Amino acid sequence: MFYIVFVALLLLLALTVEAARHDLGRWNFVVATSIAAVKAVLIVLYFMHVLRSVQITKLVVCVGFFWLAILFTLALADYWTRDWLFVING
Amino acid sequence: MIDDGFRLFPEQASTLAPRVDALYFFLLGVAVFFTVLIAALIVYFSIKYRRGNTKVDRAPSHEGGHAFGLEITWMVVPLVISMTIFAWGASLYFLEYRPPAGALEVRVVGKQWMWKFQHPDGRREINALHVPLGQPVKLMMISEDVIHSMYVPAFRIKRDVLPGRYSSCWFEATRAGEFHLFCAEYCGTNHSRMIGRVVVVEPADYQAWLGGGKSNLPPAEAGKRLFEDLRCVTCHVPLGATGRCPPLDNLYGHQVKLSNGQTVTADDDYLRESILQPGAKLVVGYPTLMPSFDGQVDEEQLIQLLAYIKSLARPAPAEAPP
Amino acid sequence: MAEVHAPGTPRALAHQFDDLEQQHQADELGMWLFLSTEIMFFGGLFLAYTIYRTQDEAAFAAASHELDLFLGTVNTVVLLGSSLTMALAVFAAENLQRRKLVLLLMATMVLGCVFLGVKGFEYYHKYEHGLMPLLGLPFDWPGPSPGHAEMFFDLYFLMTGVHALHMLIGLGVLCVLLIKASRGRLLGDFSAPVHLTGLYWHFVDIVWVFLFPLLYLIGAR
Amino acid sequence: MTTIIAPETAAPPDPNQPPRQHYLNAGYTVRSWLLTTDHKRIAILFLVSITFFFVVGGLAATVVRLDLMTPQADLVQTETYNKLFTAHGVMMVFFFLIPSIPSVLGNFLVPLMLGARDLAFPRLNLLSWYVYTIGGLFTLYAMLAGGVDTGWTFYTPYSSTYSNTYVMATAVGIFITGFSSILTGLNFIVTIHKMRAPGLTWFRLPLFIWSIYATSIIMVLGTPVLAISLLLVAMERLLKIGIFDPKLGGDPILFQHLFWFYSHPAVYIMILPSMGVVSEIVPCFCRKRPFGYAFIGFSSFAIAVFSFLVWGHHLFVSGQSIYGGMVFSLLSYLVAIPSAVKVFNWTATLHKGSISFDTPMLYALGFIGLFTMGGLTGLFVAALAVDVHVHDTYFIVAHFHYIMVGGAVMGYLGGIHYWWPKISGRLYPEGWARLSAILIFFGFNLTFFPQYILGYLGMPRRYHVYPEEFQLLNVMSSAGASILALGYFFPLSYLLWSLRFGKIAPPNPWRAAGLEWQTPSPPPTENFAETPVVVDEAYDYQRIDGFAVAGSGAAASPRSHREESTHG
Ligand code: HEA
Ligand code: HEA
Ligand code: HEC
Ligand code: CUA
Ligand SMILES: [Cu+2]
Repeated sequence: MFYIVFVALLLLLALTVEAARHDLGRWNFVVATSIAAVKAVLIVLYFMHVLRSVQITKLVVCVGFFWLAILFTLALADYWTRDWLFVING
Repeated sequence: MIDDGFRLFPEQASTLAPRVDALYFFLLGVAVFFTVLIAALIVYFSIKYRRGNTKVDRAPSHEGGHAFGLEITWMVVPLVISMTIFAWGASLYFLEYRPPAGALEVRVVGKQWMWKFQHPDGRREINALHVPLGQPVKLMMISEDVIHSMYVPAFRIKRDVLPGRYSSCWFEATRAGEFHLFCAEYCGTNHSRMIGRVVVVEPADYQAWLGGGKSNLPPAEAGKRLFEDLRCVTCHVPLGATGRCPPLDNLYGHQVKLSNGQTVTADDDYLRESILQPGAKLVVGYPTLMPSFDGQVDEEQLIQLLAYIKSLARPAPAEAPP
Repeated sequence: MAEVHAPGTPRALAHQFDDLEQQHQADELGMWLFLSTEIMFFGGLFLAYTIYRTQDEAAFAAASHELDLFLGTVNTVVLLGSSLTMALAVFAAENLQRRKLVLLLMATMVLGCVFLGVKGFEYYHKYEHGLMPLLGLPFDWPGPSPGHAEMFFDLYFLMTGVHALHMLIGLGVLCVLLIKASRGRLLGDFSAPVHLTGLYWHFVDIVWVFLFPLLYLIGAR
Repeated sequence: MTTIIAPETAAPPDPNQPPRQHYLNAGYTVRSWLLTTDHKRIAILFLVSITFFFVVGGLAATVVRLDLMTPQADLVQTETYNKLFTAHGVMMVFFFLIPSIPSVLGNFLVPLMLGARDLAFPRLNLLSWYVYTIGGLFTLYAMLAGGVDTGWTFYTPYSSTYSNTYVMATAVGIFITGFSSILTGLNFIVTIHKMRAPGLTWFRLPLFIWSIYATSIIMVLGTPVLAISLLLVAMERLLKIGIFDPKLGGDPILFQHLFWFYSHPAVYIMILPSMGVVSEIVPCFCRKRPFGYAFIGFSSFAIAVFSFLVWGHHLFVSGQSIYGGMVFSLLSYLVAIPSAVKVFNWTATLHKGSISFDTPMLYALGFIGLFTMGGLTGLFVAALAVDVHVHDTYFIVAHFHYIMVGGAVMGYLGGIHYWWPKISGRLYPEGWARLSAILIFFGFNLTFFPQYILGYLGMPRRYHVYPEEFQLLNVMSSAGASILALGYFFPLSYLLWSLRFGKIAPPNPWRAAGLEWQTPSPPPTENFAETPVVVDEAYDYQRIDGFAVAGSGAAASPRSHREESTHG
């Protein structure tokens, strides 16, 4: 199993490097982070065998990433709306 | 002179002040109500159910469904009250930070530990701000070093003054007189001495005061001079486009297409960045030709350049008078 | 974390627990809680990165292209490989395979060191090219927006530096494990430290999995 | 000591028997303390250290208050003044209040309340104390070597570039101490999940445990973000890089986001444990089950989760997008609801209770009142337009002292008194204790109520010199502060006194429910002779008091079956 995961990770790595050779506009960013996320999930589930862990461990993993999402969402909520006022206000 | 008698409530000297105070009194009402409620209940229960009192009935009441209703009540009632406060506060906030069109624009530079002001006609002053009565005044502010905060308690306004970015606030004075002006954001040793006064005078007196000082060029005029002195004119002709450079007239407040596909609004911060870091946001279709003027112009000169560029602009569509 | 139940004592079970099952679950939960703090710790850096990158995508792309994609890719392979050996080491420890455990721990450490070596080489390269805006070193940026490019390199060194620090700590712990393993410990019921270190090591790997595309693969190359 | 000590529980010490072994006399060497892994001893280590930092922070506050008696700068120089309030804030927040209840009472009580022999990771627990101490010494060094003048909020770019004081050392000190918080929180979560005694289901847990659990969530998930933001400031200074430097396109407000992402939840780290203490004390001195157990419990969780969604309310005037401001204001009101739930439930618990007014209860009632006042002014400052006026004025100072001193410190003192017999095996002098509780209450209000008025008048905080018209209110505040200091001086003295001269405490002087009272005072090193089995809910005061409760508090206490099982 570990070997299969490892090969999958290498393939994903090749994919992401290849994708970076093409100009996909802002999709470059999306593709690169999505692939990274898939890799991370593989590592978490198999190498760190969260798949086999008890419920509470799974919960902690999810909570960790959920909190990260809170940090990003609310902080970016500020940055992305900063110049709205100007548009309305002139 | 600033009225420095003892008082328990601040003066109201701007159009905003009574409105903020109204919300404050509402909040005070809510707070007093709940404080008194809780305190009264504690005292009442403490007396009635004190250990020594053998006569009182302590048989457990049928909690359960009844208690659940109570719990819901004291969640919903505070929720409703607080949503009211939120909506009220938010609408005022929106008002506070949205200067009305046509406000008198005073430019403010904060630095450790003084306030520098420049009026639209060019007159400067330090640690004092003269403004006309009954006329909206917008402050366009930036800091040369750390974060400061412009605070005039009698007007109930405050806004942080940031390095590297413009911020603004506005007020309309309703009472002539002198009022405190404080720096409210801690900015180092003499933070508490970074104070001044706002002098509200009749509009006619304001005009007279403007005339009284030694004459400075209005910012837009000074900006025009700078525009020539700094050789901006070699590339940018004041009106219209050359082949090499984008036009600067009709720029402020409009949408600009960038080379990376994004669109931004040409606001103060954008113009400032275009001068200091021209490569950061390239206008689509133009080369990275413009040199950076970082270090060659200070904040006050930047403000003047901006004033000039803004003066070239025809009003943006959204800026149409209300 | 890892040294918490380092079996200096012959008993696998610490006095406060009732049975090994409870102890094992507690260990694992504790480690994951620790890792969730690490998520938030790196999260702050990633947030800073995201915000500054969106401010000036072009400068970040240009700066990113100064990084050596080949070395970056090699390093990713190396680190993924070390994750594999680490996972296998945990498996070996649980299944009482002492020799295998020792070898796999060694392999993990070697790969980890290779990673750090390559990283060090990259740092040196940047230093030589005046792209190391630390400690007041000169920073020559020919392209536009030198400010934002400098910010990219600040972030690059911070993020990879903090990551490398985590690697170093991991290597230190692995070193201790290796010594113990070679003395025939850490097997079976005593394998918890290997397991926990494994979790940590994989986590550090995951951080790199994100760092690599975010630092090396901005825009089209 | 009071009416509720049933005489038969206070077994007279038998002079012929060798003294009972307990955690305090298990060893007398320094080594036996510094290398202990016993959670109870570690709690004592923490108690000593945080008391030290409280006194240091309090002395700084004393000088601040003395200086503010006059509008001019006459007592200390302005540089010194700025260093003093920074030292005060840093010491009080990071080295006193955040560790206070979790590290002292939490450490001591969590295993006892759970019926466990120790925390899940005893060595980590000891490490937590060492880490805390090292961080504290670092910071103390910074304070003594030259001080820091950034305020406890370390706003950039002042802290990262302009200040030439000991910012690095302080940041590193707090960074290190952060690990202590993380380790403690982590330990509690694992312990609460995995080490509850048989039969101790979630809904039988004491509410103190719920609140400590919620606190731990915040410690674990919030602290690392503080760590990274301080690390960034330190790196900016050390490596001369410019993460927050506007010249490189850096944004000083990003620091504020990162800082408050931790520091807002951190204010709930400070208050939640106190709420837990109050939830223990009120039922005990009302002799009845808390009203709305589940609601109090879940509101702790709600506070912990919501607390992470509101940090931007510290940035209303900072240049944050006004839309961001609105979101954060809205969310701030949501976090007020669970606090309201708690206040109402405690008050309702008094209904039909059999209330006595021993010192812990006085503190608990004081807590409820002052927390309510502080919390309600939280509504003022969460209201966007009002905050624009009162932000960074003494209104804020009053708001948070009402909650942190009037609320959290009161709760802490209440808890210390409540569990003092358990911790020390001695009773404290009740008369003195009541007197100082009342003194603190009045001194406190005199100190901080005038600050609300000052704040709305517009006196900015962190001001060494201020306009003359504010003097009268400032003098009142300083006068209150001296009463307050006296009020704190008493407990410090008589608690120490009681260690030697206090009456021997019985296992359960309050006839309280809860596993911690089912073992002797002070508890033996292994906590319980045998693992207790729990068969009913917490706070079963009816059973303890027998059924003839109505009116007569002094009803004889039939031994609960729990007691029997542990004294076997
Ligand atoms: C233990 C500490 C603690 C706690 C618990 C709180 C609780 C709250 N705080 Fe406070 N706060 C601080 C410590 C704390 N705060 C500190 C230290 C600062 C300043 C930091 C600095 O700048 O140095 C600060 C600053 C601060 C600000 C920023 C002000 C500024 O700088 O401009 C705001 C803004 O929203 C705020 C809001 C709140 C709110 C809404 C709550 C709520 O959680 C309160 C909820 C409680 C109640 C509401 C009372 C009980 C309810 C009832 C009796 C029922 C009635 C209720 C309703 C009608 C809703 N606080
Ligand atoms: C847990 C938190 C906590 C606690 C307990 C306190 C306790 C006190 N604080 Fe506060 N305070 C803060 C947290 C806290 N504070 C924070 C975070 C700030 C913001 C800092 C910043 O702006 O960066 C602040 C700021 C602050 C200011 C504003 C300074 C300014 O903005 O310029 C003031 C002014 O009055 C003040 C006063 C006090 C007083 C009088 C006490 C008293 O309650 C203290 C009483 C305690 C003692 C006196 C020590 C124990 C007593 C004895 C050992 C007896 C013997 C002593 C004597 C006889 C003197 N504090
Ligand atoms: C060497 C030529 C050159 C000089 C000198 C120069 N500029 Fe520019 N400027 C350009 C070019 C080319 C662009 C378009 C590319 C870009 O956005 O950077 C530009 C863009 C701008 C923009 C953004 C315009 C838009 O449509 O968004 C502003 C504002 C500006 N310049 C102001 C100035 C000012 C003020 C000065 C003098 C202090 C100056 N420029 C000097 C070449 C120059
Ligand atoms: Cu400027 Cu404070
Ligand atoms: Cu807050």
